[in-house]
Amino acid sequence: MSLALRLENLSKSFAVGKRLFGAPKGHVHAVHPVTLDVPEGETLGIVGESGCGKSTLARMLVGLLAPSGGHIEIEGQPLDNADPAQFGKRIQYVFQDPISSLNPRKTIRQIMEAPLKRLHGMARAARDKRISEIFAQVNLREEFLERYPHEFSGGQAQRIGIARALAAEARILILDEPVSALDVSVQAQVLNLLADLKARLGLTYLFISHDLAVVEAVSDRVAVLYFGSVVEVGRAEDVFSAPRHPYTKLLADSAPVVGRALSPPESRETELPDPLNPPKGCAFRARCPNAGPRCAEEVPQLEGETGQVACFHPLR
Amino acid sequence: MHLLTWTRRGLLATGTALALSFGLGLPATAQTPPGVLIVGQIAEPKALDPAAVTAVNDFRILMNVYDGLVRYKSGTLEVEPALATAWEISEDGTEYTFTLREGVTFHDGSPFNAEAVVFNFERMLNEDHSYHDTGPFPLAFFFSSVSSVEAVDDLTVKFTLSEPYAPFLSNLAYPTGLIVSPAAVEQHGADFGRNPSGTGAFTFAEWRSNEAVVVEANPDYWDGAPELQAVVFRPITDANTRTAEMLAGGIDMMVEVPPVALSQFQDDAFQVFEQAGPHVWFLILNAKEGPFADKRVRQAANYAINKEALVNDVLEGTAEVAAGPTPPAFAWAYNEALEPYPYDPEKAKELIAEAGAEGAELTFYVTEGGSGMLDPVAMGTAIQADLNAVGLDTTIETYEWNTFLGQVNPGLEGKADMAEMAWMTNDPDTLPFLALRTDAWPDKGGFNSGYYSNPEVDELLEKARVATDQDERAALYKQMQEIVQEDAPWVFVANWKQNAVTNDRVEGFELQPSFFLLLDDVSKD
Amino acid sequence: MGRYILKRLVSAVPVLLGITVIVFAIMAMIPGDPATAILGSYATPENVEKLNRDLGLDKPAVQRYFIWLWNMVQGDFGRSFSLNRPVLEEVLDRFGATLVLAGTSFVLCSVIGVAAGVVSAARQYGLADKAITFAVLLGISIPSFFLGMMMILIFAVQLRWFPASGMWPIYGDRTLPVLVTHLTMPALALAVVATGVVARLSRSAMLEVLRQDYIRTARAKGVPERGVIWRHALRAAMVSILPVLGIQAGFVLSGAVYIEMVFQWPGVGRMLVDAILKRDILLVQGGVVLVAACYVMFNIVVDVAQSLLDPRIKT
Amino acid sequence: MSTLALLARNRLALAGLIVMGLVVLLALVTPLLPLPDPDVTDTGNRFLPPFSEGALLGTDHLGRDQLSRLLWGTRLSLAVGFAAATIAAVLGAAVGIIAGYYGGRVDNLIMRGVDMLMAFPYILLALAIVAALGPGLLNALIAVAAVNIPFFARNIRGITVGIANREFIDAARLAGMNDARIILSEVLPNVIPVIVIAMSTTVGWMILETAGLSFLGLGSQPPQADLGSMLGEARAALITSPHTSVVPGAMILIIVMAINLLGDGVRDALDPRLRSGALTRPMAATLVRREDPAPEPQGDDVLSLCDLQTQFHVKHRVYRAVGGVSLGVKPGECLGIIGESGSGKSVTALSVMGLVASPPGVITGGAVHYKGEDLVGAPYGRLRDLRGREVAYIFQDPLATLHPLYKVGDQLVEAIRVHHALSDSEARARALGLLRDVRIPNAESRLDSFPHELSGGMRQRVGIAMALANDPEVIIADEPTTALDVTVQAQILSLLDTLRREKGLAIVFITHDFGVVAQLCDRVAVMYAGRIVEEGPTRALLEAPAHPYTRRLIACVPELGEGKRRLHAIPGLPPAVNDLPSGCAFAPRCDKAQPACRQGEIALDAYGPRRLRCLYPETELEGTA
Repeated sequence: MSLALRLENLSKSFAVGKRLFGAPKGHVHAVHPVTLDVPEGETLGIVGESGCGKSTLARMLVGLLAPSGGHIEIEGQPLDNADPAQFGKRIQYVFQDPISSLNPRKTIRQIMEAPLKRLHGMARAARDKRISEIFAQVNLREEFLERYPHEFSGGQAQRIGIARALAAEARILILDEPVSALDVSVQAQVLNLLADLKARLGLTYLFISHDLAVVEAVSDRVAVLYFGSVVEVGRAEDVFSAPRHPYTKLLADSAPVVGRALSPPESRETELPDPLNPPKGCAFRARCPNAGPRCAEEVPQLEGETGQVACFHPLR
Repeated sequence: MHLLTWTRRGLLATGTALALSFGLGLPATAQTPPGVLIVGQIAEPKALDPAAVTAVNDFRILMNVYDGLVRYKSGTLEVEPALATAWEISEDGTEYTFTLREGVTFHDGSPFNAEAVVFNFERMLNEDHSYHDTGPFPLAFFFSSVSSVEAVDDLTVKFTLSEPYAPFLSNLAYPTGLIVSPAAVEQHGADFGRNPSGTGAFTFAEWRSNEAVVVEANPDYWDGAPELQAVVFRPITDANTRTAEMLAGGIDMMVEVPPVALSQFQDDAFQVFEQAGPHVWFLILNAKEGPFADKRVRQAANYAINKEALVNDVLEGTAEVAAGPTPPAFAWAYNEALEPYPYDPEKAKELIAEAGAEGAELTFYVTEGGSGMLDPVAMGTAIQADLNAVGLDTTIETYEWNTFLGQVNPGLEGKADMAEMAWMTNDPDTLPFLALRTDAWPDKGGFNSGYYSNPEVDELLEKARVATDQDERAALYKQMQEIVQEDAPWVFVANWKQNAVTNDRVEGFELQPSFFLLLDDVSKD
Repeated sequence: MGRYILKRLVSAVPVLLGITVIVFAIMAMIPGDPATAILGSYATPENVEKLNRDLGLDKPAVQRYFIWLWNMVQGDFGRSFSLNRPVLEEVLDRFGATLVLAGTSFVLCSVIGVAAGVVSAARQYGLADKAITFAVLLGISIPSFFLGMMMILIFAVQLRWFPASGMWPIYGDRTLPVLVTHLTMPALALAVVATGVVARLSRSAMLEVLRQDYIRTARAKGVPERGVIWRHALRAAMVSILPVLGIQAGFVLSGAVYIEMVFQWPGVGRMLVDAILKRDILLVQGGVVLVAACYVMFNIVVDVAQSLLDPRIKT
Repeated sequence: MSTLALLARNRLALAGLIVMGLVVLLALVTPLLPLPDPDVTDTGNRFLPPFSEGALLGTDHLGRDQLSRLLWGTRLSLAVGFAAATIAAVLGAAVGIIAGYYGGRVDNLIMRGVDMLMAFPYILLALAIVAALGPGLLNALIAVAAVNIPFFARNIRGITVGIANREFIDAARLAGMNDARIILSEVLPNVIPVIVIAMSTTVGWMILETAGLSFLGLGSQPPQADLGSMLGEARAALITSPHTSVVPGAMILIIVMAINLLGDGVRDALDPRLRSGALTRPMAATLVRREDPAPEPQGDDVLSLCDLQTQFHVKHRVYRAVGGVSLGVKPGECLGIIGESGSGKSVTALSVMGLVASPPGVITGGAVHYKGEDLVGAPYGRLRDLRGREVAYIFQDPLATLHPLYKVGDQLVEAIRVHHALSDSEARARALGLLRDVRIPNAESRLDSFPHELSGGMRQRVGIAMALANDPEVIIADEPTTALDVTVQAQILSLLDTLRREKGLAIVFITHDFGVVAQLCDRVAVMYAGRIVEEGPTRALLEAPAHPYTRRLIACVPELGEGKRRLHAIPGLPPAVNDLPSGCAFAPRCDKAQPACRQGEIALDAYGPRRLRCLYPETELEGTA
C-alpha cells in the first residue's frame, strides 16, 4: 500500500502586527508540527472545533499557503506548486462555501473548462466530451452548463465544485467542510455522491469537518485536532465510541444525540487558550479533568500503534 | 413621529440663529465711511518699493506714498519740479544738477537730502552697494546711462551720464525714480517693500495680505495735506467681483473697469473717467520666418483686422485705433499725418495672393491677462476670426502672462508667427528703442521679438536718443513712425483710454495720461 | 491611545516627505521661471539668466530639493518672489482665512449632510427622502463657481443682503456678526457639493446599517424607533461616514480655491493658484506642504476619532 | 430582471436617461444642424438677448451665436468628461487591482503613494499639471484624469481585496491559472461593475472639474467653446448680460444632473443588493395587510399563533414564507420548531413581534395572541412596549446581533431602562446580576467589554442575559447555538434548560438539529415549505415519526457511534415558496406519494397530542382526526 499523502512535522505560524519594514510583533502558531500519513484509497477525517487549524492545514496541502516548517509529500514526491498547471493535476480541493467558490460572473461551462484547458490542454471537442462524462458522474444535467452560479442551490453548487475538482483528474481530494453549508437532506446526497466517486475512481480523501457524526460516517480513520495539534488518531469506529484523549471524549459527549439527557459535559466555564499567549505544556490541561503536574510542563507527543494519542493520562 | 418633530425643531432653531446673525450683520454692508476712499485695485501689489516693481497697479499706490525729484504736470506727460525745485543740464547733455526742496522729511522722520537721493540710486545701480541685495531692480536700466550720482551739498545732487540720454528726466518722473527713505531701507532690509516710507501725500499704515493696503493722510505734506483721511487699496483680481463691489457700494472707486461693465455706471450715482495715455496695443509679427517674413503679408494682416470693431465693440470704446508705434499721448512726437490702416479685407486678400500666402497656417500667442493687455483673449479671438476670414488659418495658444512673456521675450522664432503685446511708456523713445531696433533682437538683450530690422529706423532712433532738442527729436520720431507703419512689423491695433469709475461721493478726481492714480486733491463726503 | 496617536503621527512623516518630492518635481517640470515673473515685461534672456543664478536656480534639481528640505526642517520656507516676503509668514497669514471658510463649510456640510442623510434614510421613499434626494442631486450637479457667481449677482448686487466679497469690512470693527455676513455666501457655496456627497453617503450608510442584525436586536429589546435611528444606527453608520468626512475635508479645502477667487476671500487657495501661475516656486512648495500637512493632520484626527468610535480598530 | 429593465423602472433614472439621451443626440447631430459657425465673430451684435432675431439664445461678448456655441461646447465637454472618467477609471482600476490582488508590500507602497496624492489639494495638482503641460483641453483632460486616479485606485483596491480573498480565486489557482490570468479572467469581471458604477457616478464630477479648469482659462483654447470656458469668458459680463453666463451654467447643471441621475440608476441596477431590494430600510414593525378578520384566541397558551401567514413581496413575486402556521406554547413549556433552511421557521418566529424586515415582509393573515391580545393588529407603541419586556428574543449569530460599538454592559443597561425607570447604577447592578445568572466568569469586568472581545460562547450568554433582562414570559430562541462549537453548544443548551426551569419561562426554540430538539424541547413542530407538517411531544414524534418527511429527515442525519456507512438521502430539493405545488409540498420527493397527495389542501389534523398533515402517514396515529 503506497502513501497518497505524507505530512512530516508540517507547521504554520502567522505573523501578527506586520509593519512595512522590520520584524512583526509576534507569531500565532496555527498548526503545530503535524505528522500524518494517508494511504492511497483511504478517507482520513479531520475533526476539530473552530480555530483548531484544520483549514490552515488543508490549505497548506494544496499549496494555497506556504508551510512555515516541515514537508509534504504527495504520492511520494515533495509538494511543488511552482507550476500551477502541474500541481493541480495531483491534488484538488473542495471548498466549504460552494457558492463563493464559483466565480459569479462565469457560466458553469467556463468554470468547468478552466482546469481542462489549463491543466490538460484539451481541445474544445475533447473538453465538451469530458465535461459530459463528469457531469454524468456527479448527477448534474448538462443544461446547467450555460447557467451562472447564483442560479443554483447549495447542494447543486457543491456538486459543481466536486465536478470541477474531478476535472483536474487529481487522485487526492481535500474536502474542507464540504457539507457544512448544506441542509441535512442535501448533505446526505452529497456525502453519498462522494462515497460513490471514491469507490469508482479510487480516490483518496482528506475530509475535514467539525461535525463528528459526519466525519465518522465517511472516514476510514479520524484525526482529532485541538489548538493546532493532532491529539488523537484512530479508526473511525473507535475514536468516538471509545475515545482515548479527554478532549475527544468531551467532543463526543457534547454532540447532541437523540435520546441522551441534556447535561453539561463540562462543569467549568472554560474557553480556548489565547493563541498569542499559548500555555505551557498540554494545551488542553486547563479543561482536562485528568490533568496532572506533568501536563503543565511537557507537551505530550502522539504515540501508539493502531490508534495514536497525545496524552499523558489517556482514558484507555 | 418623534423624529419629525425633532427635525422641525432643529430647523426652526437653525433658521432663527441664521436670521439673527444676518439681522445683526446687515448694517455693516451699508456704506463706506466719509473721508476714506476705498479703491478697487486689479491685483495685490507685489511690493511697495518703487525700485522693485514694474506694474501699473503697484504704481497707483506708490505715487501717493512717494515723490520723485520731478513729476508729470497734471494732465500731461511733461516734467515739472517735485522734490527737486530746479535743475540744470550741461551743454553736452551728460550732467544734470538738481536743487532739492528744503525741509522735507520722510514719513519715518528721517530728513530728505542729497545723501538720500544718492543712496536711492546707488542702491539700484551699484552692485556693491550694501543694500543692493534688497532688489532685484528690474527697471534699473532706465538709469543705465547714469555713471555717477554725487551729493554736491546737502540740497544739491549731480548726476553724470555716460552719454547724452534724452528720456532721462522723464524717467526720473517715472515710479522707478521715486525716492525712498534710506533709514527705512536700512531698518527693514529685504522687507522694506512691506514697510514703505517715502515723502508722499499719504503715509503707509497697514498692509493686510490680499485684503487691503491702507495709507493715511500725511498732514505735513510739502505740497499741502490731502483732503482725504485715508485711502484703502483693495485688490480685487476678478473684474466681475470688482464691478459687483462697486455696484454694491463696497468700494468708492475702481480702475480698469471692464468694458462690458461700463454700461452699469451710466446713472448719476457714478462718474466715469477716461483718459488716453501713452499706451499701444499691437501684434508682434514674426518677420524672420514664415508668411510674415513677407512685408505684403504683414500689411495684409493690418488690413484684414477690423480695428474699429475691436475698439468700439470688444473694448466698448475704451480705446482708439492705433496708427503706428507711437501713441498720440506723446503729442510732440506723434505724427498726426499718419492714418491707420483701413479695414479692407479685399485688399488684404489681394496682398496675400500676391505673396502667395493663401491658406498659410499661423500660430498666434495670446495671453490671458497682463499689464495693459485689454481683454486679450476676446481681442485675440476676434482677431483670429478676422484673419481666418481672409484665408490665414490661425491657431490660438493662450498663456498666463508670465509664461507668455517667457515665451515671447526670447523671440518668436520656431514657435509662433504672431503674439499680442502692449506697452505703456513714459517717453516716445522707450518702446521703439527697445522693440524695433536691429540691436534689440532678443539675443542682443532687447524686446524685438519679431526680428524687425531696418537700418534707417535704427539710425533715426539712435539719433533721437542723444538729441537734446525736443523739436529735433520730434522730427526724427515722426520720420521713424512713417517708415515703421509702411514696413508693418506689427499690427497696430489700439491705444488705450484708461478708465475709472467713482461713486457720487468722490470729488476732485482726475485721471492722468501717465496712468498713475493721484489722490492728494480728491475728497469724499 | 497616546501611543496610537504617536504612531499615526510618525506614519505621516513618509507621506509628507512624499508630498515634498511630488510638489518639488512638479514645480521643477513647469516651464517658465520666477526670474521672468520678477522681471515682468522687461525680462530679457540675459537678465533672466543672471537672476536665476542669483536665486540659486541654476543648481541641479536634486541639490535644490535637499537644500529646500533642509531649510524647511529648520523652519525656513524661503522667500516668495512674487510677494517679496517670507513664504511661511505669508502662508500663515492667509491660512487663517482659509481655515475659517473651509472649516465653516466643513462643519456645515458634516452637520447638514449627516442630518439630511439620516432623515432621508429614516423616511426612505417618503416625501422628505425625495425632497432631500432631489436637493442633494441639485447640489452635487452645480458648479460651485457658477453658484457663487449667481449668489453674488442675486444676494449682493440685486438684494444687497450680503457683501459681495472679502472677509472683513475695510473699516469698522472685526466682530463676529460682521464676519458671519461676509462668510455666509462663500461658506454656503463651498459647502453645497460636499453636503450633497455627505448626505448621499450618510443615507446609504444608514440604510446599510439599518438592515444589520443588531438593529433588529435593538428593536427586539423594545428600543423606541428614535433611539434605534439616532443611537444605534447613526453611531454604527458614522464608522463609514467618518472616513468620507476626512476625504470631504480635502475636497472642501480644494474647492475653496474657486470660492476664494469668486468671493475674493483672502485665503491660501487663491494665493496658491496665483503662485502656480506666477511660477513662485517656493511659495507653491511651502504652501502646498503646509496645506497637505494640515490635511494629513486632519485625517489623523479622523482616524483617532474613528478609533474612539469603533473599539474594533486596533490602537 | 435585466439591468436595462431595472434601469427603466427607476423613474428618476429614466428621466436622467431621457435628458442625457437628448443631450447626446443633440451633440451628435450638431454638425448637421443649420447652425451659424460658432467661431465667427460679429462684434457689432454682441450681447444680443435670448430670442433675438437669428440668435435663439442670444450672442456672446464677440457676437457669436450662443446656441451654436452651446451645442458645440456641450459636445466637447461631454467628450472630455467621458474621456477623463474612462482614463481615470482604467488607470485607477489597474493600480487598485494590482495593489488589492498582490497585497502585502506592493499594496502598502502603492497605497502610500495614493495617500500622498490624495493629501495634495487636487485642484492645485490639476493646475500644476496643466501648468506643466501648457493650457489646452487635452491637457486639462489629462490633469483631471490624473488627479482622479487615486480615488478610483482606492475604491477598486478595496473591492479587489474582498474578491482576492474569495474562494473562487483559490479554485482558479488550483485549476492551473497563473496570477495574470486570474486577474484578467477571475478578478476583472467581478470588478468591472464596480468600475462602471464608479465611472457613471463620476462622469458628472469630471465634467465639473474640467469646466473648473476651463473656467480658470486653462482648458480649451479660444475660439473653441466648451461649457467651462464659455462660463469663464462670460463671467466678465455677469452683471450686464447674465444670460451669457446662465446659458452655459444651466447646461452644465442639466448635463451633470442628468448624468448623476443616470449614474444612480446604473448603480442601483448593477448593485446586487439593491437588485434584491436588500437596501431598503426595514421599518420599525412588520407591515400588516390582513384581509380576513383576525381569528379569536383559543386555549390557555401564553403565546399562540393562529393561521399566521407572512409573505415577502419582492418586485412582482410573492414568497409565501409562512403559509398559515398555528402553534401555541404554555408557560414553562419549551416548544421546538424544526425545519431546513427556507422552511419558514425563522420568519414564523420573527413575525410574532413584528420583526420581519419590511419591506419586503408583510403579514397577510392570521393572528399572534399573547395572553389573549392580538399582536399582529397591535399599534406600534404597544408592540414596542411588549418587545423585550414580555416576549424576548435570542438570535443566531451573537457577533452580528450585538451592537459592535457599545459595551456589553451598556447594551444590557439599555435593555433594562427601555422598560424600567431605573437609575443608571441600579440598572448596571441588575446587568451585573444578569451576567452572573448566565454564568459568565468575571462578570464585573465583562460589563466593560465590547462584543468582539468575547468568545462566541460568552457572546451568546450575553445575548441570553439580554433576553432575560426584563423577566419576560416568553423567549423566542432562533437557532441560538448554530454558530457555536459543539462543546460550547452543550454548555449553552444546558444553561437555557436550567434557566427555563428556574424561571418558568415559555421557550420557542428554533433549530434544524434533531439532537438539540430531543435534548431540550417538550414538544416539537416540523416545518416544511412554510407550513407545519407534523407536531407532537418530542419523544413520541422522534421515536415514531408519522410524516414521511419527518421520518426521512431523521434518517438522513448521521448519528454518532455507528461508524462508516451509507446515508439515507432524500432525493430532490425543497420547493421554492413562491412556486408551491398544490397539495402536499413534499409529494414530489416522497416515495409514498399518491395522486391524491398532489391535489387540494391537506389539513393538519389533530390526533390526541399530535397533529399531522399527511394522507398516507408512516405510522397510524391514535385519536380522532
